[in-house]
Parts: sequence; C-alpha cells; structure tokens
Amino acid sequence: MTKPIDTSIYTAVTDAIRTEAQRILSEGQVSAIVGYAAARRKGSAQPIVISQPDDAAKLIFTPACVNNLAVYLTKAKKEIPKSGKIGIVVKGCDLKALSGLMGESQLKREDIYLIGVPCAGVLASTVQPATELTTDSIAPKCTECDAHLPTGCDFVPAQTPVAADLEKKYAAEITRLEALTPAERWAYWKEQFSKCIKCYACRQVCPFCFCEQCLCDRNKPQMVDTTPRPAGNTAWHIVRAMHLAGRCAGCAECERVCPMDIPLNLLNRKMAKELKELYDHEAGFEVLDKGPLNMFTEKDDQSFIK
Amino acid sequence: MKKKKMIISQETMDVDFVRKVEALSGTSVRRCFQCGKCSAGCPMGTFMEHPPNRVVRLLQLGQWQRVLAGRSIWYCASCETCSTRCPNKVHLASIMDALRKLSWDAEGASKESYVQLANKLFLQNIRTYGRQYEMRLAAVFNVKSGQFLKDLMLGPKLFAKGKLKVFHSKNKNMSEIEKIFTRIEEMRKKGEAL
Amino acid sequence: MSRIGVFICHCGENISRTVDVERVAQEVGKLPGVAFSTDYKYMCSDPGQNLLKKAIQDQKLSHIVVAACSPRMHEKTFRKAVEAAGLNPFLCEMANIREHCSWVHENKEEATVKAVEIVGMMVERVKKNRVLPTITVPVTKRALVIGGGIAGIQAALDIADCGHEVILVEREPSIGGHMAQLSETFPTLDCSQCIMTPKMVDVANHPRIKLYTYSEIELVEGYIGNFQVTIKRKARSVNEDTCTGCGVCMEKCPVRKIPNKFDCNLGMRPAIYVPFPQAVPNTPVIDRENCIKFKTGKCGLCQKVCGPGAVDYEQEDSLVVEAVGAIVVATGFDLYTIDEKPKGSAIKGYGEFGHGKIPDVIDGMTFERLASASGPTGGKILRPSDGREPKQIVFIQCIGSRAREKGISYCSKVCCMYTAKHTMLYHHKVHDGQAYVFFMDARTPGKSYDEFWRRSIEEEEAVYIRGMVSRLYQKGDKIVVMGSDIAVGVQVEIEADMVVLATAVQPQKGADLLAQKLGISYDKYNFYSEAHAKLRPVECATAGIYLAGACQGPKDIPETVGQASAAAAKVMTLFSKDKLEREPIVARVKESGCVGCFACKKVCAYGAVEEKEIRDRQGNLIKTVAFVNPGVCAGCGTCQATCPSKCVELDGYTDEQVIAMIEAL
Amino acid sequence: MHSEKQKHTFEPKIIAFVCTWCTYAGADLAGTSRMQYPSNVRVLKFPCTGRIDPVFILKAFQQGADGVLVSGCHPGDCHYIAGNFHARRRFAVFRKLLEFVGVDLNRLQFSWVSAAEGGKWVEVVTDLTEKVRAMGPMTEFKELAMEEQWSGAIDTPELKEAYNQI
Amino acid sequence: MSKPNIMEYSYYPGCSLHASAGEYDLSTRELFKVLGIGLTEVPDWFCCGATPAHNVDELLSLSLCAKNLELADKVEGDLAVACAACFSRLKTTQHVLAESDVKRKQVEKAIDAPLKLEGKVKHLLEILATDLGLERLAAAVNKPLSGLKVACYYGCLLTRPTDVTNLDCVEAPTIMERVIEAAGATTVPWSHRMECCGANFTLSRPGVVIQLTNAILDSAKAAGADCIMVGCPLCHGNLDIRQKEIEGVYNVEYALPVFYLTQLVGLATGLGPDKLGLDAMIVNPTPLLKEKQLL
Repeated sequence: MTKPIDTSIYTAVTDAIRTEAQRILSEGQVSAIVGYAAARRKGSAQPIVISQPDDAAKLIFTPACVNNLAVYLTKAKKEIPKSGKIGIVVKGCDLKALSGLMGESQLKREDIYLIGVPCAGVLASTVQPATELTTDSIAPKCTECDAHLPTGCDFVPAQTPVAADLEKKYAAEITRLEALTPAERWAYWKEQFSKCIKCYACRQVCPFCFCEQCLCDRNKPQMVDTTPRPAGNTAWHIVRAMHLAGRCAGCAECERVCPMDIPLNLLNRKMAKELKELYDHEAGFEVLDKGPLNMFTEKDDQSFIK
Repeated sequence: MKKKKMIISQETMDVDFVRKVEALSGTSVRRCFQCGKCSAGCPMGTFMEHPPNRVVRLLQLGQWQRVLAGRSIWYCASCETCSTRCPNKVHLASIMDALRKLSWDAEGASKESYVQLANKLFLQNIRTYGRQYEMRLAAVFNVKSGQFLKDLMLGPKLFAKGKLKVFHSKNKNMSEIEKIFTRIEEMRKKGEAL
Repeated sequence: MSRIGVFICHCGENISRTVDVERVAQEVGKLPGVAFSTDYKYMCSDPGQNLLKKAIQDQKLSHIVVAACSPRMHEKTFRKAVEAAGLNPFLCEMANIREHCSWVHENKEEATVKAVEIVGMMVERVKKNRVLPTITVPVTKRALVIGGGIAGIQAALDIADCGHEVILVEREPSIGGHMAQLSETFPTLDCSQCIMTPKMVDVANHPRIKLYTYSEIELVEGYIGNFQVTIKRKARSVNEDTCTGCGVCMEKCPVRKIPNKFDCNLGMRPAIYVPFPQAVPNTPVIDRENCIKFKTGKCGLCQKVCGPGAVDYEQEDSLVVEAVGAIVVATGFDLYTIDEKPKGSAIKGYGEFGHGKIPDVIDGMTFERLASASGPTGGKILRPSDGREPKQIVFIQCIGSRAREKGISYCSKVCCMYTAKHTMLYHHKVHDGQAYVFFMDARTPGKSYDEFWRRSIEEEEAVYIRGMVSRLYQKGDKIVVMGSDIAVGVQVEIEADMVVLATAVQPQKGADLLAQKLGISYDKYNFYSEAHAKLRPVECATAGIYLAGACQGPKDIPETVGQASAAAAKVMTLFSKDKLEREPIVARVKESGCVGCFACKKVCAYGAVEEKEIRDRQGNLIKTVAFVNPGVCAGCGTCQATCPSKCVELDGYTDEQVIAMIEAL
Repeated sequence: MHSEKQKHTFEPKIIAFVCTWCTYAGADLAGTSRMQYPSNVRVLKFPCTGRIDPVFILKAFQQGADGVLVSGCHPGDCHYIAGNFHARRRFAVFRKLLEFVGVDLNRLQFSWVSAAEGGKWVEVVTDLTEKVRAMGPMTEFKELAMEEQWSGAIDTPELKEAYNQI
Repeated sequence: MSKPNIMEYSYYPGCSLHASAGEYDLSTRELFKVLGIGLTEVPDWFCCGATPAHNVDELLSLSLCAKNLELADKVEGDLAVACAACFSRLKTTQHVLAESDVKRKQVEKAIDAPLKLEGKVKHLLEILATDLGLERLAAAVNKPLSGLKVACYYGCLLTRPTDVTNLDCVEAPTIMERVIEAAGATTVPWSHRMECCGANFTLSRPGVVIQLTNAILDSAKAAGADCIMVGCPLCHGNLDIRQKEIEGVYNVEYALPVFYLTQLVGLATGLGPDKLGLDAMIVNPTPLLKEKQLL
C-alpha cells in the first residue's frame, strides 16, 4: 500500500536554512556554504556553493536533495575557498559521514559550520525528481534511517520531521540473500558484478574513498586487476566493501550513482550489520577516536578461530 | 552451643587451659595452620561434630568449653593417623588424650557417656585385677549402660570358642598396682603432676 | 635483471632422503632470473658457506635463495655469509624445505614437487627484495629516573655508578618515598630508616646524579636514545644552593599546627618545613597555602632569621629541559582509603567500616608511623582519638584488594607480610595486649616469608582468624568488629581498641597522566604495563622506557630493588654502544600518497607512528602525514595491513614480495 | 607404507599465511618432531598476523588456491603486543563479507597455533586439506578469470537483437 | 628339647592373649618352639593400660607400661610383644620418657623405681623378619602356603605413631608381606591395609566399628584376598568376631578367615590345627585351607 510521506515541513526548513545562511555569510562567520539549489528539471535539486549573502535565497531543501554534500569538503573541494570556515547543509545521514571524516582526521570540526536539516526522507534515484514522496518513491536508504534529526550541529531548524514506519528494504534483502546457499549467493553477485563497467563512479562519490592512490589502481604490485573484467570487478567490489567496513555511514551515494544499478549499498549494509553484531558498532554523530577495525578488545569473538 | 556467636577477648580466650593441653600433650597448638589434613584422613571424622582441625582451631582461640561440650574428643579412636601425617608435626592424637584427661578433671561436661563409661570400667578393672578381663568388662558395661541385650548373640559363640573366660586369678603382685594408682593420685593432690 | 643464485642443502640426509635435491636444483635453475643453482651436502658448514660466497663472486649473483632448514635456524648464518661476500644481507632468503617439507612428508615425489614450489616462491620473493641498510640511532648516554623512592634511588645509583649521568626527578620536597615512612621492614625487622637514609645520602653526594626534588615531568618528546624531557621545578621559596639546612626558619615559623603528610597527618609541622629530619635535600620548602606571608603579606619571619638569606618569596615555578637516552619510571604506589569515593568512581570505599570516620580505625601506613621511633608518638602505639594504648588490636587484611565489588580485583601482595610484621611490633611494644588478624589467605611466597608469618603466630601470639569482617562500628570508646571464623564456622565478635586496615596498594594519583606524557600503556587500574609479562618484565612497549617498582604492580622492597637494578641494567645495555643498531625490518610511509587518516597510528602498539606536517617552501601546510619512527617501530606490519591505500610499507615484507609469492603458486 | 596411501583424484592447493613467532615456529616443531601431514600446504611467513591483509586471501583464491589458512599466536601471546587482536577483528569481518558474496567459508580456516603446538599445526593443516579435498576445486574465482567479456552479459533477447544488428 | 634355642626373649602376651585371643598366644608359643626361639613370659605382668588409659590419663598409662618394662628387665632377652596395642604403648612409653625429663621423674615416682629404658621392645613380626631373618624363616617352612592369597592388615598401631614403633615405613610398610611371602603365600595389594577398624569402640560404640570394619573387609575382598592376616588381637576381634554381624548389616558375604600371623606361619612350618587354635576362629578357615590343600 503506497502511502504519502509528510514533507510539509520542508518549506519551513528551506526558509530557516536561507535565513541562517544569510546571517552567517553576512556576519562573516563562514566564507562559503555548501547546500542544495534547484536545478533545471522541474523539482530537481543540485549542489551549490554560495559565498554571497544574497545567494542564500538560492538554497532549498526538498525531497530531491539526495546528494551527500560531505564529499565537497574533502576531495571535491575545487570550488570551495581555501580559507575560512565553511558552512554545510547536512541531513542526518550526511552528518554521520562528516563525523566519520572527522574521526579520520580529514576534517576538523572547528573548520565547519553545520546546518542540520530535519529530514523525513528523500526520493529514490529511480523516480522523477518531481514525484511526490511516498512509501514507494522514497530512497531505500531512508527506509532504514534512524537519524531524521541531526544533533550537535551549529544550527538546526526548529521543525520536527514525522518519521514514517517503513519496511526496511536492505534488511529484507540481506535476510533473503543470507538464506541462500553460498553457490546461489555467488551466482547472484556474479551477475551483479558482471554488469560493472569499472567507471569508478562509486569511488568518486564516496566520502570515505579519500585515498590519493587507490589500492586497486596500483601496478607495483597489482593487487587487483585494473581492467574491467569480471575477476577484477569482483575483487574491486570486495576490496571496496572491506575498506568501507566500520566507516561507511550509509548515505548510499555509491548505489545512487552506479550507472549499472549494482546494489552496492547492500554490501555496505551487510558489513554494518556484522559490525553491529560483532562489536556493537554503529555509525553515528559521535566522532570516534578509533573506528571498530582500528581497535580491539581482548574479549572479541573468536568462535571462528580454531 | 556450636552456633553461638564467639565473643573474643583476652578474658574469653583461656590461654591457661591451652598451655595445660600443650604441657600434657607435648605439642604446640599454635603451630597448626588449619590445612585440614587431619580431618581429611580421620576415620572417625564423620562421627564428630567438630572435625579434628576445628578442635585445634577452637583451642587456638581458647574456646575449650566448646570442645569439651561436644562428643568429638570421645570419638577419637587414637589411630594416630592425624599425628602421622600432620605437616606441622602437631601431635593431635596426644592433644586428644590431653583433652579427655582435662575433660575428666573438669567433671565431664561431655554428652558422650558410653565411651567414658567403657574407659572408666577398663581402668577400674586394671586397678582391681591388674589385668583386663573382657567378659567382665563387657558384662559390667552392658549393665551400667543399660544395654542388657547388647551383643547378646556374640556371647555364647565366644564362650564356646573359649574366648571368654569366666574365672581368672589375680596377679600375685596386686598391691603394686594399687600403689601406682595411689601414688599418682597423691602427686596430683600435691600439684606435682597434671 | 637479477642474477639469482639458488643453493639446495642436503642437510646430510635430512633433506635428501625425501627430497630429490638434484632435481630441485635442476628445476629451479630453469626459472627466469635464476643464474645459478646447485646442491650441497651441508650448506651451513664452512665449505658450504664458502661455496656460497665463491658463487656470489664468480657468478656475479645479485640475490640468493638458500633452500635448507627453517630460517629460524640459519637465516642469520647465511645472511652473514652473503654480507661477507659483499651483498646486502637482506637480499638473501631461505626456503624451508626441511621442517616444512622433507621432515613432514614421506613420499619422495610429493616432497620433491613441494620443495620445487617452495623454492620457486622464494625465488619470486627474493627478486623483489631491496637493499636494506642497518638502522642506527644515536644514543644520548644520560638517563632520567622518575620517582625518588627506593626504586628510583636504586636505579639512579646503579646507572650513575656505571659512569652515566642520571637526572632524578621527585615530586615531593625530599626523596625517600614510602620506604622512608616505614618503621621496620620484613622479614628481618631491620629499621627502614637505617637502611634507607645511607642510600639517600649516596644520591645527594653522587657526582653523576642531578637531583630535582619538588619537581614534575611536564613534557616528554623524542624516542629511544633521544628524549627531550621538560621538567617543572616548583617554587620552593628557599634557595637550594645557599640554604645550609640549619633549621632556624622552621623553629621560628609561627604557624605550627599543619598536619604532616609524611606522618599520615598524625604529627604537626610548620609552614616552612622539611617533611622529615633526614630529608634529602635538607632544604626546607614553604607551604604557600598555609604561610602567613603568602596569605596576608605579613610575617616574613623566616626570611629575617635566615643567616645565609636563602628564603626567597619571589621564586617562581621554572622549566628545565634535559636530553636523555633512557627513562626509568619509578613512581611507586599510593594506598587505598576506605573513605567515600566520588559517585561514579570505579573504586568504592567501605561504608560498612564507617568510611574512615571512626578515629581509631587506621591504615597500615599510619600504624608504621605510630610504630616508628622517629614518628609522631616516638614509637609508642597510641590511639589517635585519646592517646591511650590499645590493648585489643584488630588487623584486617585485604581491604580493597581482592574485592571486585570495591573496584580492585588484584592482590596487593605486601599486606600479609606487613600485617604479620605489625602484630610483632605491637607485641614487642604492648606486652599485655593482644593482636587479632582477620584474613582470607596468608600469601607469603618469598625467602623467609612464611617462617616470618608463622613466627607472628607461634611466638608472638597473634591470633589469626580466617574470615572477613562484615562491619565495624563505634560503641563507647571501643570498636566492635563483627567477623567470622570460617574454620570453626561461627560468628566472631571482638571489642577492639584499635583497628588497622591493610588497604590496597594502588598506583600514584596521576599515574595515567604521566603515562600519557611518556606514551606508555597502563592497565585499568593505572599500573604501567610491561612489554611482555614474562620475558620483558622491566621494559615498556615504548622503546627506551623502563619500569621499576610498584608503579607496575604491587611489590615489596626486595622485589622493587631487584627490578630497579634490572631496569638499570637494561639502561646500561642501551648505553653500552654509541649508536643503537637494529634490523631494518621497519615500516616506512610513502608520504606522497598518505592522506593522513592515521589508521596506522591508531593500531600501532608501540606509538611508533607520529604526525608529520608537509609544508611548501613558503612554509604553508600542505598536508599532515604519518611518519614511522624507525627507532621505535617493532616491525609487526599491522599498520600496513590497516592502511587502505598501502602507503605505509614494512620493509622485508612488502606487498610486492607477498604478492610475488602468491603469484608464484 | 605411504606407497599404499590412497591416491586422490584431486589434490587441493592450500595457502597458509602465518606469523613467524608462533605458527611458523609451531610448523617447525611439527617438522623437528617428524610429524606427517599432507603436502598440499604452502606457507607464507609474516612477522605477525597483524601484517596479513585481507586482500592477500582474495589474491590467493584468485591465483588458484582451493583453501586458505591464516594462523598466528594465541590471544595474549602476540610478540607485537596486539597484532593478533587487530587481525582477529579484521578477519572476523572479512570472512563475513566473503560469505555474503558466496564464498564457502569451509575453504577459509583461521587458527591460533603456538610455537609449542606442532601437533595442532598438523591437525589444522590435515583437517583443512581433507575438507577442501572433499569439496573439490575452488572454481568460482577461476571461472571469473576465464571470462573475457568486458561488461554486462548479453543475455536478454532485446540486447541480443540489438547486438546482432550492429 | 633336643636342640638348644637359637634365641631367647622375654614375652609379654598382654591381656587379650590370655582371654579372647588365646589362639594367638598358643600359636605364638608353638611356632617359636619350632623355630628354636625361647620365650619366657614376664612374671606377674600387668595390663599395659591399652588405649583407655592413655586416652584419659597419660601418666597412668606411662606408669603401667613402665612398671611392665621394669618387670621385663628382670627376664633375659629383648621383650617380645604379640599385641600391636601393647607394643605401641610400651614403645611410646619408652619414647616419651626418653624425651621428657618431667614425665620421666613423675613416672619414676609413681612406680617408685628408677627407669632404665634400655631393654628393647620387639613385635613378633620384627623377631621373625629381622632377628631370625627371612632366609631362616623360609628354611623352616616345609608346607608352603602356595596359592593362598593373603591380605595383610596392619591396622593403626603396628607402625604408628611415627618415629616411635620404627617397625617399618609408616605409610607403606611391607614387613607382614615379607614374612608371609617367606612362608610361601601370595599377598594382595589393597587399599585399606592401614585404615582404622574402630578398635576399642567395639564395646562402647559397636555401630562405628561395624561401619569402619566393613570398609576394610570390602576392600580385602575386592582385592581378591582369600583371607586376612593380622598382628593385633583388637583388630582380630573386630574383623573376625564381628564379621558375621557385618555381613548381616550390609547384606554381603565376605567369608574371609582372619588369621593371626603366627597361625599362618605356623601352618607353613607344618604345625597342626590343634597347635594353632584354628578351631577358636569364628569365621571357619577349614574350607579355605582344604581347598588350598593346606590341611
């Protein structure tokens, strides 16, 4: 049963963002703000960097504001001024990524002005941008969201999002796959990975793929086949999932940008599930000294070790 | 008595009594470090309310009344297993001897009467006859302990086998045994011996 | 193009019995890059090694693989031989075809095939081996000793006696530590001060010991052989150089009733004071919190009476920097108190013992001061409440210790013995008194220790009662002790005049903060962690830092002194060479690729990874990257496996080498 | 007697990644004690299990290994204080990932083998060899390597049609 | 009396041997006659006081034993003692009085005689195994006890207290085994060789004795013994006389004849049942001995 999701607060949120942006830019608290603006297609949104108080009116927040803007503070920093504090509009899921990046010394809290947005959900990448947000059109990642209201920000609009009770899409799919035999799972992933054209869009969009040289691009030695062939593609996705384990905050940008529709976030969610079960780790707003795979306790599970 | 709270002070710890036990037994009570080996090997341990180690422990605390009030000391079989195996050379069998002696001196606060009766009769027999005559000992014991029918089945059989002799002659030197008894009594009266 | 030489050893018949060595040599000879391959009866013998050296020269070999026994057996041998022949030793690898092949397989065909593959893998590996120069680190031959108790004193004296300069830093105004407070010492009952003070004087007079008392460690930088230590010298208000120690200032000071910490607050001292008469240095310090001059600006009596004019109210805290090559940490212990602890503290106090509110319930150290001839009572055991001599005294062991619920699960190790000692001291001083001890176990492992304990019972007539005390409470001027004797199985009640608690040994307050400055690890109680519980008990995992005494865990005096000398020996081993040489199996960071996520730093157990700023010529910060200090790195490679972009590599075990081996399969 | 040993149709390739201080030494001990075990295993020595990158396991499977063993010091015995603890977490997670993409975890064994456990080394290696032998060759990665197409299987009728028209 | 005796001993039989343990006395005298060992009974000996005396009155116990030692001194030869309890008491007395001057003076006063404590007190086992020697003993055997599986029961007082009786190792003695093996018998290893039978509680607390003695019989039976050999009349009393009763209480069947050591050794030297007092045994040994062709 398709049900609409209440996004009525988004207008008020947009207004609040604009006011705040205008204020901090004019007061000189920040030198620029990364946020969302309307794009050409009706109802669509795109990232924008503004540095003039007057441009604050360009900022919006709508169900089409899917992108995780965190990536603009690190490797996609080209259009952002080198000095001064930067403001950024963040949904809960995006804030988790920022916290992760801070924990990995890629960002400093004091360099950022966080404008948190109360968010009831955004649209799936598969639907038209002007579509109404419903239990069907909502992005799969939003079905598992536990961070509708970011905390610890410098500014959050006063609105409270109404969280709909949704069927958890990834959890359901993980459960389905886990019930299969190894051979069946292998067949599933073989088919998925065989679609891969190794465009590396997933890598490009991921806030955590900030390595200057990716392991999978290395030639001396060649750990992973770099040509877009099934063996190398499979290895790439396994290495990617492993390197994101304990770090990925679940923004699902990889999956959104994949031109071949490979369910990449499924791997990331599976890893997150395991880390929760094994080490009670969940990506959150808190900046951690050490990620779950950079630490240990003496009592860690070792039932799999002979 | 056993469960009663123990109030410990220099007054309640009767060190003099313990010293007496040590003098009689020729062994140190304080040496015991309560390893429990004596109780572990005691054949009579299961019959005692204070196992052997606890008897010593109570002495260490000067709580001899608790020991004498119980049956434990009268259930010691004098098998010497404890003394043989004690890692601290505490001669517990001798301590038991001393405690029984002192128990008699203290006019037997103990509940155990049968063993005491048997012992008393045994010694009386020696004083009277110089030697021990089992038939007489058993008969008198049964009468005095009110168990007229005890071991009734054994009697005739033993008699038939010649194991119980009814008639016996006294030693020729009987006066000497009486002298030993009286001399010891005198020494004790004068405080020359414990 | 590499010219690899492969040498197959027969090991007598140990290898050749099940491995066709000639065939292995032949097969391996065909591999690309292999210029020479041969087999020999005993490669490790002199003729074998000569064969190797000769082949290197004659055949101009660039890399060597010796297929023989386990590298754990002879890797050093062959690397030395290779070095003698002019090659870098790390261009030689061993293929283990004995322990891992000929000895564990019986089928000659199988074993031969496996041997060929093992050697083949090592051939591929050795191609990727790089020249690794031995790492040398300069060593500053001066040592820092932190803590002036018996551990620090012993370590300092040993190192200084060996000819090296020592900086000894002590937080208190005098060295001596807890041992100076003790009355007598077990198991010999010799007077603590009698054996302690000569050592303190030795420290004061030693030409190679620089003593900083009333000082604390502020900052520690550098690494093994090359530490820079900043020391804060707190303002003493008395000039150490000019003060003669005459003591007139102390006599004239109008403030006299300040409880003396050294006497566990039983005795009183003036505001300008030395903690005890035998203090080293014998220079007083002004307690600015209680000094009238500092509080009101009036008085100034001490300055007026001071002949040499040593009193200086203007003195300020100062910082000194010392360069040292090694650090001995000897910060000692503190005693647990039964007082109420702050809410949320992992350590709890004893409400059932009155939270320290019953005046005649004291701890072991207070008893030491009472029993000490130089103590506040002149060696008389007297009750703090009314000064009466206690006739019934109860000692209780394991207060805090072995009490998980109270927050400490370890055994404090010294209490059994010092309680036995206390009962003896008490019996010697109060002939008509009676001592009782409540205990759970008597733990007396040590030379003459059990005999000592037994003596307290058998000769000194202490009554030991096995069982813990449930509660203490004041009743009139008595303290009711509610215990049990578990050997008898009854409750026991004693009305005591005084109760002495054997409270747990804990690390000094602030031990964790010092550890953080030093970069050494500590356990959940703040005891410092040794590098290996059995084989490296006096070294920290952080190279160049050593442990002595109770800062590592509860210890008695003999053990402390032993460990202090051991730590000194470790320091001397380090100082025996001008340069520290070490195997070059260490991690290196490829700075161009490093993005500074510091995952490597997070997993490094040795603190070898530092943050390094890369700047352009104008001095602008380009980025911050990881830097592995080769003097500290132990070479485990955990950083490399953790680094997502593999920008840190462990020399000798690089990804290239590993992948080459896997690909050789 | 080994001549009578049963000939197997399939001999698996097993790669063992081990630490030098415990498991490598344990394997040495098995040798000095002349214990016997299948000759299928190839040992790669590392200073510590902490150095073992999950990518190596992947690489080993890709290179044709039918089984992989990772073995190091028991918890608390690490020569490098905590390398094995880090490795334990890393592999606990990595094996879950492999399992999820369809690798049969019976081919991947982790163990603690100390320098004193020559017998355990033999047992671990023998068990893994026999288990993998019974499972047959690891074909998954080999098949992938055989596939040459660049992307996307042409298996839908529409695609086939489009392809044929070119 | 054709040959002169090779050894001479004074002899302290003790009260039991003159009463319930008559067969021990008889077999001892007969065996020693065969072996050429002279026994002269100490005239007018008294009871040693046994366990009851030392239990409650050590001084009395010491005095009685000292008196007997004094009497024995008047007879030539070391003192041979048959009863383990008497043996233990006499030895203990010698030991205690040698150690404690205080007690020695008290005892001298009690018996009104000076103490010499020089004469040696020996149990029969010691005489057979050491003084006579196992070789000579074996030589006297003309009817070896082949096939007879004997459980040697030491009880408490042959070896204890430690450092006092010095008969053999206090925890693992072998003297009884050595003696009876010299007579051709087989011995069985068993667990309860030295456990207490309850001894003097036989009168006051028979329930205790029954429990303890049952454990001993059970252990001997389980070890495959045909019979038990003892050197103490108190033990014998409990094991033999109470055996039927115990079988009744525990509903078991032991049928283990309990021999005195002199009875079995005597049998091996060819002495007849009448000279060994076999008919006095409560558990009838005849079927066993017939089966083993020893009668």
